[in-house]
Amino acid sequence: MQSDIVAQGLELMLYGMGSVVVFLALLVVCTTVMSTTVNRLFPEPLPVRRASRKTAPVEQDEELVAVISAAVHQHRTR
Amino acid sequence: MQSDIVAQGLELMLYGMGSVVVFLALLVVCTTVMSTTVNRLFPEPLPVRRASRKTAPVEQDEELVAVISAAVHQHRTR
Amino acid sequence: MQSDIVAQGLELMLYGMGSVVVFLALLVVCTTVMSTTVNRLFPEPLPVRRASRKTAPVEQDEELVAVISAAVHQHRTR
Amino acid sequence: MTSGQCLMIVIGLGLLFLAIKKRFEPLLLVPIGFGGILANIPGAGLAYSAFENALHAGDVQLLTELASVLQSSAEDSIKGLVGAYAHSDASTRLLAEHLVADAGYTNGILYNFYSVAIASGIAPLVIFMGVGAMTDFGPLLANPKTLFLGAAAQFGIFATVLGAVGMTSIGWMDFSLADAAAIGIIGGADGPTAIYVSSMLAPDLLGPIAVAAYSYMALVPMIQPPIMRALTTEAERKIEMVQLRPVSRREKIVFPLLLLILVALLLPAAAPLLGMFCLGNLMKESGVVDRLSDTAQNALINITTIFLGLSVGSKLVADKFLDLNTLGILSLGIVAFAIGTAAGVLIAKLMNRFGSTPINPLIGSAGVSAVPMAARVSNKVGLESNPHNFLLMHAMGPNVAGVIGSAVAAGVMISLVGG
Amino acid sequence: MTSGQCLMIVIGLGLLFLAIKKRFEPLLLVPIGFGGILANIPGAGLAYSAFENALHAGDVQLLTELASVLQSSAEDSIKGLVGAYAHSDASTRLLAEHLVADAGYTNGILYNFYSVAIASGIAPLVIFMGVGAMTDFGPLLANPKTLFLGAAAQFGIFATVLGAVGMTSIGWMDFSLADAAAIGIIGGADGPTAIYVSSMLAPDLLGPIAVAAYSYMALVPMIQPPIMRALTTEAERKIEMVQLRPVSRREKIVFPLLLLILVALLLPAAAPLLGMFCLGNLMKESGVVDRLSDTAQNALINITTIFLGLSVGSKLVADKFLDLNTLGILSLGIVAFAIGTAAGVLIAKLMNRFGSTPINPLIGSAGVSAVPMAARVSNKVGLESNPHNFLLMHAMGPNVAGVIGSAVAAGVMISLVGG
Amino acid sequence: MTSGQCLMIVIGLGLLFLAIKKRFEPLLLVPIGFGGILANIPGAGLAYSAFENALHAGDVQLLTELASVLQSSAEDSIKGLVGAYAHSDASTRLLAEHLVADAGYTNGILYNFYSVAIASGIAPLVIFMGVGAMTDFGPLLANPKTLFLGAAAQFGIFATVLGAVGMTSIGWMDFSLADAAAIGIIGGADGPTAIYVSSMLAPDLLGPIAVAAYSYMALVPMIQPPIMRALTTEAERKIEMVQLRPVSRREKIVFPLLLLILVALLLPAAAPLLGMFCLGNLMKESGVVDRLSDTAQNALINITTIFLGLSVGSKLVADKFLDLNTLGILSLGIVAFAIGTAAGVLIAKLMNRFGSTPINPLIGSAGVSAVPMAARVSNKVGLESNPHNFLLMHAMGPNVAGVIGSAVAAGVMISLVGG
Ligand code: NA
Ligand code: NA
Ligand code: NA
Repeated sequence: MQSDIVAQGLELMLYGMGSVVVFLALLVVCTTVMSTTVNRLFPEPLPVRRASRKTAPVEQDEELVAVISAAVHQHRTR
Repeated sequence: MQSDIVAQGLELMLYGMGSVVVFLALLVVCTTVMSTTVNRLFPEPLPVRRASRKTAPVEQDEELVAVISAAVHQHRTR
Repeated sequence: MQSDIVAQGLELMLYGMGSVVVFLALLVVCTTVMSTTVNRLFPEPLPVRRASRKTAPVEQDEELVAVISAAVHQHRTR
Repeated sequence: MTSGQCLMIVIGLGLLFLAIKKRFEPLLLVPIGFGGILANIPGAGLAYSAFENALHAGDVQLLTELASVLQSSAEDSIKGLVGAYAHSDASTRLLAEHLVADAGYTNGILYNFYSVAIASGIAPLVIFMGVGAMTDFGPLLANPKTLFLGAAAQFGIFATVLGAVGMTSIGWMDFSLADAAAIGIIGGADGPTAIYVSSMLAPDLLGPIAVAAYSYMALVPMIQPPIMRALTTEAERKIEMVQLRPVSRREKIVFPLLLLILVALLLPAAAPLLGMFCLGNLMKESGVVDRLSDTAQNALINITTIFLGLSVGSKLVADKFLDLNTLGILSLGIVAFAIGTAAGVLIAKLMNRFGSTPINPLIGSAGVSAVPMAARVSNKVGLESNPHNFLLMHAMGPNVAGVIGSAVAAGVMISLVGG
Repeated sequence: MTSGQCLMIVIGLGLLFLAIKKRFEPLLLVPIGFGGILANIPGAGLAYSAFENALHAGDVQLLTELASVLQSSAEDSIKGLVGAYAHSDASTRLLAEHLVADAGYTNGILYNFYSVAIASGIAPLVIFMGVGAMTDFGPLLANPKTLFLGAAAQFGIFATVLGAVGMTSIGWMDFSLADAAAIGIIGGADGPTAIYVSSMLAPDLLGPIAVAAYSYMALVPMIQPPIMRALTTEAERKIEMVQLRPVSRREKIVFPLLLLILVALLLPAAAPLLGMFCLGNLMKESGVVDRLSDTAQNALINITTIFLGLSVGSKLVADKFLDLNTLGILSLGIVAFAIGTAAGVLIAKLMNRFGSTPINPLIGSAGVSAVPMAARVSNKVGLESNPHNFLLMHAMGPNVAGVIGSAVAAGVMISLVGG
Repeated sequence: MTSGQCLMIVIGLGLLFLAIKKRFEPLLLVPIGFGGILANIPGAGLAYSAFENALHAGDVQLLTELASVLQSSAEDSIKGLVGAYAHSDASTRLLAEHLVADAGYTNGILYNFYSVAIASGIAPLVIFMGVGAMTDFGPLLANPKTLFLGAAAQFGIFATVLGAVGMTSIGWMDFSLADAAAIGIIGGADGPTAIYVSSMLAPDLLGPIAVAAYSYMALVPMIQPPIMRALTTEAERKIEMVQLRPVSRREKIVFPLLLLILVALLLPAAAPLLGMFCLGNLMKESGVVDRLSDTAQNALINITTIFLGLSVGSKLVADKFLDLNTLGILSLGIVAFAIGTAAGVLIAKLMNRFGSTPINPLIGSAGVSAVPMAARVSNKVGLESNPHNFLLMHAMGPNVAGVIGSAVAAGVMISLVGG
């Protein structure tokens, strides 16, 4: 019975590790296919919009920082 | 039995729609009476205060915007 | 039985009030010991750091306010 | 995987597509669609009770034991045992549950969500409280007559009840009166109300009813304009309305209490829904519990929405959803919306004829509720005829009146049919 | 509608008026008052269990069956059956519940809220955790002797217990020792503690106890000053106290753990209340779990407050609240506050006489807790006598000590009476 | 106080010290450590069920009655009665619970938290949803091959299972296969997954398993670097990887759905965990339900974390935690981490040899998950060899792949062992 549980453990290891590898391998394949399909059928209309959405505030922030630091500079050198 | 359920449905429609109309009509009457009473007994002490509370930050914001845009302008035309 | 409940109430009062006082007296002792120990073994390395952490944003804020009010002043007196 | 499960997963993906790509009520349709997919994962049993999971996965011995406990013949199919279970009394059910628990079967996670969130009635009520805390009754208080438009649009509800029983009487469908009442509420254009009513009157139909309610609410900008244009003349659509009077804070505080008292006196069956709605609104307008009002409008309603959506999704399990009745519900639902819209517009025209102050009949369609979509539709159609005529605030009156109206209709249904 | 229900709705509106207009502890009194109105809506049964709803609405046949299950005579009134149910053992109650469930009766929504939030003890504990996360023990750690003031003010609790049993012994009221203990806790001036204790010792009295506790906490600025002025001389009120030493972060982190260990060793019955309080405080002071501390102070405590308030409101149902005992509780409660205030001031005078560092006796009244109201009252009364004497920080010590003190008193009560 | 309780309180304080002073996963270890202290307060019984509380505090008569109900001999020890209770069928348990309830015993508050948060499975799933809403699959989508590294690192899980059954077979420990599976999951370096699996497969071991999982996750920066350095050459550690391609929003939206569909088709037992994870991620990436996504990442996950931590703490009660098995679990856990790290690095080396694009083997260690700690460790060790080589984004791929990998492993375990 004690060697039995070791046998069960071995089986669990083989079957379990096998399942994990097979599942993730399949996921690699599907993901690659999906990415190719998506990028071919809908060539990046969104990343750009998103980028602009993202960069807009950054630019504003930079501008604000520039303005404020200019003002600070002015304020200090007065 | 099949015409029975239609009769029940008709009854539900008449009674239900009636209830909705009567209830909301009563609500119209009560609301009108309530508004008149409230506005007569306590003539608008609060709306003014609220308005001032609301406009204060807006003014501040406007001022801030004015200041910052002035600074931006100055910064750009330098 | 009615005087019984009064006796129980008295007992509850004496025992309860006693427990509260004893517990809090013990807490006074333990707290005092704890504070002495902590302050002797680890003489205030943290309050300072904390203070600096706290004051930093305040200073920044003050600076910002100074800058902005200067800009406002400039903006108004133009 | 059965073909039914496969189809339901495709439907779930379709709902997600509509929610994400077409922005159809995404707050609800994302969790509903996702829950629908989870519910149909073969072998996972996420949407089933422990009893149903035992029936699907149990061995012959357990099934025989269950059949004997339920005094059903052992040859019964799963459906037969489910039916026997549903018609047993509480102690027999408890006995069956013990057998199932001892055999190691547990409720699926979506089933648990459904029990806690919907079967108890809590989730729709909490959402209604949050909606109350987001509602501004100002336009309604400035022009209380618009409550009649909110009443008129509920005609869609009751006409649909008649339609459902009619379909049953000619044999197309098989709806009970309670089913018909729950289906009608789709016409109220109010998600939580529809879910609350159908969880009480027709839990088996909750899936299609909720999906229909939210889908058609998202379709309001497509469903309503043709009806509105067909029933009004160009001159009517150009009517400009007098500006709304300012409403004092006191009026806004007293109104939810007034509504609560009226409900208490006249319509106790609507008390849970309208009570929570009024509580949310009072928390907002009183201005003294902003912490609670903010939480009701944000963390609490968001948490509840996630679990409500998943719970509704649990009712999209194939063997319950894929049914002729679902088609009936979907078609009756859109009719309900159309009739409600028409009734609102027509009553607005009537009020315009007999009243002194002009009413643009386009705001009548906002009485179906679907806040604030229907009011925006009124505004948009109005602007087509008169680019300087902003009807939005005027339409908000009937719009929130429609919420009250359908909650009242829900109370009437529950008290008449659910008793 | 019975006259009792009508009166209770008026009382609910009165509580809302006090909360909104007079700002009496609005965070609790808005949901409590609103819940009180909901609980008394005739025919809605929102505050009743399924069993009580069946008794109120059931037909003769069901009542006869219930009476036979409960081995009560069929002629019994509703009150009789409720009593028989309460005294049955668990399996009989289960049987009765099955009968009622099969007949289609369900728990009211407020009853469900009460079961989940209060009967389980969870809501007061979660609120106590949030309060802990908002509490700064700095002033207490800088001057630990102020803990004695927090102890002294708890005398109000125990004097009130004596008052309650005294009223019972002379026949004015009918309180058990457990009832008396729960009533006394009103004098602790701490809402969640009062609710927690009375949910355990006297659930039937929870409504009036909670209402009294929160109302009198709001009245602290009116109740305390006359007592404080009467018991102190002008010279005493002018006493300036030495500035508090700075307290290190380490001390603040260790203190909640020290308190927890003391509770664990000496007073396990206070462990739930003080444990959650210390957890909240540790989360705040440790500085490593700001996410959790923020949530405990905001979303979580707000959500819990809404449901706690509605649950307390469910105990304002007319046939349970309108009782001579309620008047007794209300009058005993205010006496408890007064005695606690007096005891705090007097012990502060005593400490002043025998101690080396000067103590302004006005900070003694802050020992009743009612954080931070009582500390502000100390400060205000002090400023009247000496406009440069700011007592606020000094009074925060006894103020938070009072929270600990009444939680300790609660633990003593539960272990002595509840066992 | 028993010496065991005393020791456990010291251990609880030790966990708090590690969490607060050493910043070991404080979000979980603060509530776990605090809960551990609360659970061991003598006489308070906060972590016990009503039944256990009755056994510890009940009089002889009650114990005799319970023994007769459970058909156990009256002389049985407490342990004997607990065992008899655990092996009784559901109706006998119900009977015993009635007896206990009638005698006035109630569940401890931590026991209630455990039942609601963990035994139901809800808390780990809700946390997984929140983690999903915080996860960016961008780096994984840019380089899907890194999924293999996430798979490789799960070897630690299964090697540990073998270790646990091996220890049992040579008689050092006494673990069942289900216990071994639950212990192995520690190697997944993922707290909620470990708690979810052990609540299903080995609830008795949940305390040590959760403590081990979170402690070793905090120790990742100490455990991994020596292994990584030992298995790689300086040249390998210097490998620079090609920059990741930008990933479109559409891909990010489709990926969680793709993963969900694969799980639905192949591994239904992993559907609850990965389903909730995908839902959270979809809510974030879809961009149409930001309200829900924000709540899932903040209020909801924080509330759940507090109660999850306290619930885990309830399993640190002395008579369950202080056991030889706990030592076995702690030592197996660290071995699991080490093997997982090594497997990740070795497979990365292998992929590097046979693949076309260069892979720095240091990112292999990130496959154990422990997001984002393990990825940061990869980056830091990489910078030691090449100060211009930033591996962080490259390591995020295997890092999130490790989350998926251990959830898949969890599903396999549950379906193989739990059935
Ligand atoms: Na409506
Ligand atoms: Na107090
Ligand atoms: Na992992």
